[in-house]
Amino acid sequence: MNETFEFNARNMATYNEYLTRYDDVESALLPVLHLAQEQNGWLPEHVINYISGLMNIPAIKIKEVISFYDMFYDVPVARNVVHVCTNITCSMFGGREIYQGLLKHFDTGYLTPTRDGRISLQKMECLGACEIAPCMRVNNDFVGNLDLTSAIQKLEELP
Amino acid sequence: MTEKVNLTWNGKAIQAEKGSNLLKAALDNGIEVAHYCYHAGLSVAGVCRMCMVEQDGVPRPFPSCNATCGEGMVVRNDTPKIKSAVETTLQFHLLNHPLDCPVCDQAGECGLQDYYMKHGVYDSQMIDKKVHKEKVQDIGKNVMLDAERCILCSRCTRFTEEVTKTNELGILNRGDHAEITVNEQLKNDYAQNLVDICPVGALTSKDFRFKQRVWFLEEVQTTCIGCETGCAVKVSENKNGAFRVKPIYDHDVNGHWMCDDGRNIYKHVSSPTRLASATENINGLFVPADELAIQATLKGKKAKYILSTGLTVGEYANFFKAIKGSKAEVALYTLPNLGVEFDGLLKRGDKNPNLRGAKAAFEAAGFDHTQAALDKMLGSIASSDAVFVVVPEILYNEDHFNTLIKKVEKAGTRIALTPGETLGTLRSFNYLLPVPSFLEKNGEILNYQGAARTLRAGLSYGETSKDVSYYGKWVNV
Amino acid sequence: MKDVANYKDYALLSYHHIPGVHNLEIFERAGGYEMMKACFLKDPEAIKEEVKNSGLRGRGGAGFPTGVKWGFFSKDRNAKKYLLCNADESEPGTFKDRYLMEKNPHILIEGMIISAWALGTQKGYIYIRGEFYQQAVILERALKEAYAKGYLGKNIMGKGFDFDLYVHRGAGAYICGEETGMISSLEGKKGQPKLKPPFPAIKGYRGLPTMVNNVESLAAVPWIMRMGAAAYKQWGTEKSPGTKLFSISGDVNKPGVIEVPLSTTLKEIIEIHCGGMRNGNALKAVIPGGSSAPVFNAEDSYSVKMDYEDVAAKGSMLGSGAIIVLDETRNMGDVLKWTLEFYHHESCGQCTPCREGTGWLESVFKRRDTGKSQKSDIALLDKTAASMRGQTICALADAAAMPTQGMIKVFREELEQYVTTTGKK
Amino acid sequence: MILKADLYREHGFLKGLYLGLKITMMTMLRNLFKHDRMTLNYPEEKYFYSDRFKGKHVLTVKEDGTLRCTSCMLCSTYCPAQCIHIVAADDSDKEVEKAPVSFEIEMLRCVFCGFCEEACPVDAIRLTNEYEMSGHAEQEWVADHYELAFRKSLNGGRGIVSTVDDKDRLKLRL
Repeated sequence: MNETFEFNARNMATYNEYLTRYDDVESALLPVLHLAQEQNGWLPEHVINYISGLMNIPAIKIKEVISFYDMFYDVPVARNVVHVCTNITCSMFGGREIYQGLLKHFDTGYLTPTRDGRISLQKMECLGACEIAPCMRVNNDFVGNLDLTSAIQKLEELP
Repeated sequence: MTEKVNLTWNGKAIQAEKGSNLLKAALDNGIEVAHYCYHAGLSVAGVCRMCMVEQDGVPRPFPSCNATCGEGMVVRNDTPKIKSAVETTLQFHLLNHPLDCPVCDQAGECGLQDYYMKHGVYDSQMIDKKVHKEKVQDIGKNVMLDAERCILCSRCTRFTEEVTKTNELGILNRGDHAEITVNEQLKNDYAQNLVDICPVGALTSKDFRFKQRVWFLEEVQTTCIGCETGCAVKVSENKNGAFRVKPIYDHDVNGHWMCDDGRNIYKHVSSPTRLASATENINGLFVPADELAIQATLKGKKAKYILSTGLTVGEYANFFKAIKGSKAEVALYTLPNLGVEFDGLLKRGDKNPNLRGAKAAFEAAGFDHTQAALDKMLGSIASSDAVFVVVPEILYNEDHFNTLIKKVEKAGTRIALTPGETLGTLRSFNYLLPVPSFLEKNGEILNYQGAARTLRAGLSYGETSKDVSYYGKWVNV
Repeated sequence: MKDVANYKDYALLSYHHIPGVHNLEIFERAGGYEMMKACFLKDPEAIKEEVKNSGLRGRGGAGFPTGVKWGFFSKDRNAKKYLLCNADESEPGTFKDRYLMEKNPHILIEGMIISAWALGTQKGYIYIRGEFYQQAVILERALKEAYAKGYLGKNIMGKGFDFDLYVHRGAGAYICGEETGMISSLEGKKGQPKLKPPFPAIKGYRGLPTMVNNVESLAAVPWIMRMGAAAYKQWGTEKSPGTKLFSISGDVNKPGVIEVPLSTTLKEIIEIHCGGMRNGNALKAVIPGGSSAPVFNAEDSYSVKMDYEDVAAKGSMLGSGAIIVLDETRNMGDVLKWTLEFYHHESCGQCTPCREGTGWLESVFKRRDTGKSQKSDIALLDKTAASMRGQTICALADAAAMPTQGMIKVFREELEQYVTTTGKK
Repeated sequence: MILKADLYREHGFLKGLYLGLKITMMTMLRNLFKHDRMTLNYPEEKYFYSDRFKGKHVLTVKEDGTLRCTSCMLCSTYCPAQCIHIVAADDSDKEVEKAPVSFEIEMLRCVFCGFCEEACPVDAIRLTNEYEMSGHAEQEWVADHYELAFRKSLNGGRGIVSTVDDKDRLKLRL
């Protein structure tokens, strides 16, 4: 697949602004990867090569970073990424049953997009919102005090 | 010289430079400290956690590879606490390690096997499912990768980052699913060093794959003749042949490394097509011949010798002594310069192993070693001449040598003294006479600095008693 | 409650009752940034001295006195130095930093400006975890406001002191909460901790001196400067002075973040501040300081005073102050299983004892799923956890081993019974 | 001297002779009809040694008929007579990875000590209870892996399957 990728004008401006924040180029890698992932949805090989060329960082180093962190995806993910917390407090209140229930309901697996490409479910560790356990992150917003039906209903509304 | 400090390790007093690496000081003084990720030629990673030591006055054990030598330190790594720590850390190393010893080339020289014998738990508690990763991957430049055997000591990633600076290897993922992998195929010229520094069988050489078990091999310490650098190497061989070449640590010339070209210098020594005895070329067929008959045909012919730059200083001296007083003409064939002048690490374009030794010997004997002298001799070859050509052992590009052979064809009798097997290119010679290869002779060659690098003889795989000087005597007969 | 900060009861949440305090004007009207301006008139060493005397201890988890830590920092003011705020907060059960930054980002910014002035750092980053996207947006806007007002950037308050402060988002890795792990992540690498020594105060981010402090520690600096170290010592005990943010979750009626003086008893926190146990169940156990703190049984939970010394005396650690309350219906085997799964997933994989150990702890404890479990697995778990401690570059191995050993020490029979009953999900 | 001299003195020559022959006749008749005698009519009747007997080697095979031997060279290392010669090569199946291209035992050098059986980590070589290995002097006395694994006497040429390894090891450990 010889698709190409490059930052659109707005992201290129943001990229240059990022460079001014740090004293060396490598430090800007994480913010740049967030930027690229927002534009492309996930980080395939050609995005890695583009960033490698842009920032003069060896491609293997970028692959290492992408595979290390939970929030960078080297597999295609859907438009809406849903993080379901399965850590101690949330599991006490049924977080894991909700996760399994959602998987069964949307008939999908870890991170694989649903057939209509709308939703990707990801099993995550503590999201830092234990007061509203069990909770979920739907596109950067916390949704708490869930049960299976309210979770499904919340995800059905997503575009 | 920096200031020396005294410290005691397990009760034994040792000396080391101030601020130098504590583990290096122990290893240099022959103290056995288990370690996987520390390598003298690389930066400190401190991830295998095998080299833990205790120091008086320091509450917690700490890895000795990340510590520096200070005056009066009392360090121990034989206390029961450290012993059990090393034992359990080794068990952690072995937890997800596959049971591959029967099919693994590293068996016999594997870091896990060695330390297991000394520090093993001997009754493993592991009955759970091991983590599986990708096995048998060919990652180019004769290197095979098996990510499952890897103990993630990161020596190879540090090597490609610091020594060759090509950043080709990396560790993906997190936790015990972390896996060594390559971005694309390996491209650097020092890839086989990865095989040497990998303490386990994760990186093995494709050229040596399943050829021989290492406990059947003995090692000969000699010098690489691949180019003028003259790296210190050891060749592993046994009666069936030579199998591989590995570098030896040498402070002045090659440090811990050697280049990939040098890895193939053993191939002609024990190859089945190596010349065994004197042979005669009867219209294209090489048939064993009797030396006396060859000497007979030389009578009355004018002898001309074209020597290669691969002989040792001793051989040149003996040769010139042998032809002393005779009317024989001698010239030197120097290999052409190949590739980049110097690649910044070890590899050099000048592929003549002993150019300086040859020039010195020629001048001492009053002969001209320049290319012009060689051309003059080639130009004046008549059918009444008998030309001896010493074939260079390592021929990187044969066509330059072939042009020499074409010019020699005008001679009456053409004799090739070949240590190797290059029978293909020697069709136009009348006689082929065997000479010993670099692995079968003791002597010295002068490398690019002019420093003497010793060659040592290992086992012999052909007629090795007759060297160039033996054939030099024929001219007076 | 008028729009005026309540400095008497709260050091950190003194502005939280004021609506819209995330806007700079409202924050300033309530008394914000006054201390920052006052501090610029003071000598930096005096500020460091004041923080040292206040006895403020690091609120991230280790509880190392902040003043002492600042003492290690290089004093050469024109050398290039960094101030990092550790807002990674991935310790399970902890959400105090998020609560603080969401409502009142400016108290953190003010605290960092004062600290930067005291330490002489020219650049600072707030390393916030990737999952806190909205909080990063709030911080970003607050920083823009501060830049607009001239509290950040070049020549602050005309003292020729430059300080640039940016937000840097992580991307979901618990290990980046560890000091050197965060520094590696900030350098654009995998968030793998660095070998210590050298410590970050001497050689940290890009090999330069770097000071890393938790959100709560930095946010407490303005109050300490305003009311003085002595006032701060009135709260808590001699060794653990001041107030602490506790994030309480689990089986309580009102989970959430509270700010109470240190060495308040846990009993009081649960019954008064959190409205008692959820639907009246009896207390079974409490995890006092986040998932890496060994668990207390019911009896210890009621007697313990929440400060560094007493919690440690009872065999646990205050850690990040994340209290998870478990009532009698909870099964400790499940809690241990989730904890081990967490550490197996979050180990960075650099050091062998932790990389393989966390994975094995989990699979040993899950042997009942494959039908091969037996009672002695608990003893094996204990031995393996013990052998992991103190062997690695960072404390994640210890953070995985301590709760395991703590759980085994307190609830051994229940775990053995849990392990031998196969098939129970 | 006469054996059983007292017998003759007691019964006289004829009776002594009769008693002697009686023993021989009784034995002959018994052997003719009762067949409990020790001797075996080789080759019709053959003696079967127990499995412990260290006779001709066999290279066991897996279920799918391929050699179990991974050519790890432990047997040739351990062999006191150094008569086992193995050449290993890459195997196309990634699971197997390494398999012998040739496995030869010089039968005349082998002392049948069974060390190779002990050394083998995967039960690839065993010593069967076969003892008939006679042959002409000039014949080729090197048994190749075809003869060692698939000779007629081994399960009709299909080879002896050793399952002690795969299923048990996988069930137990991996």
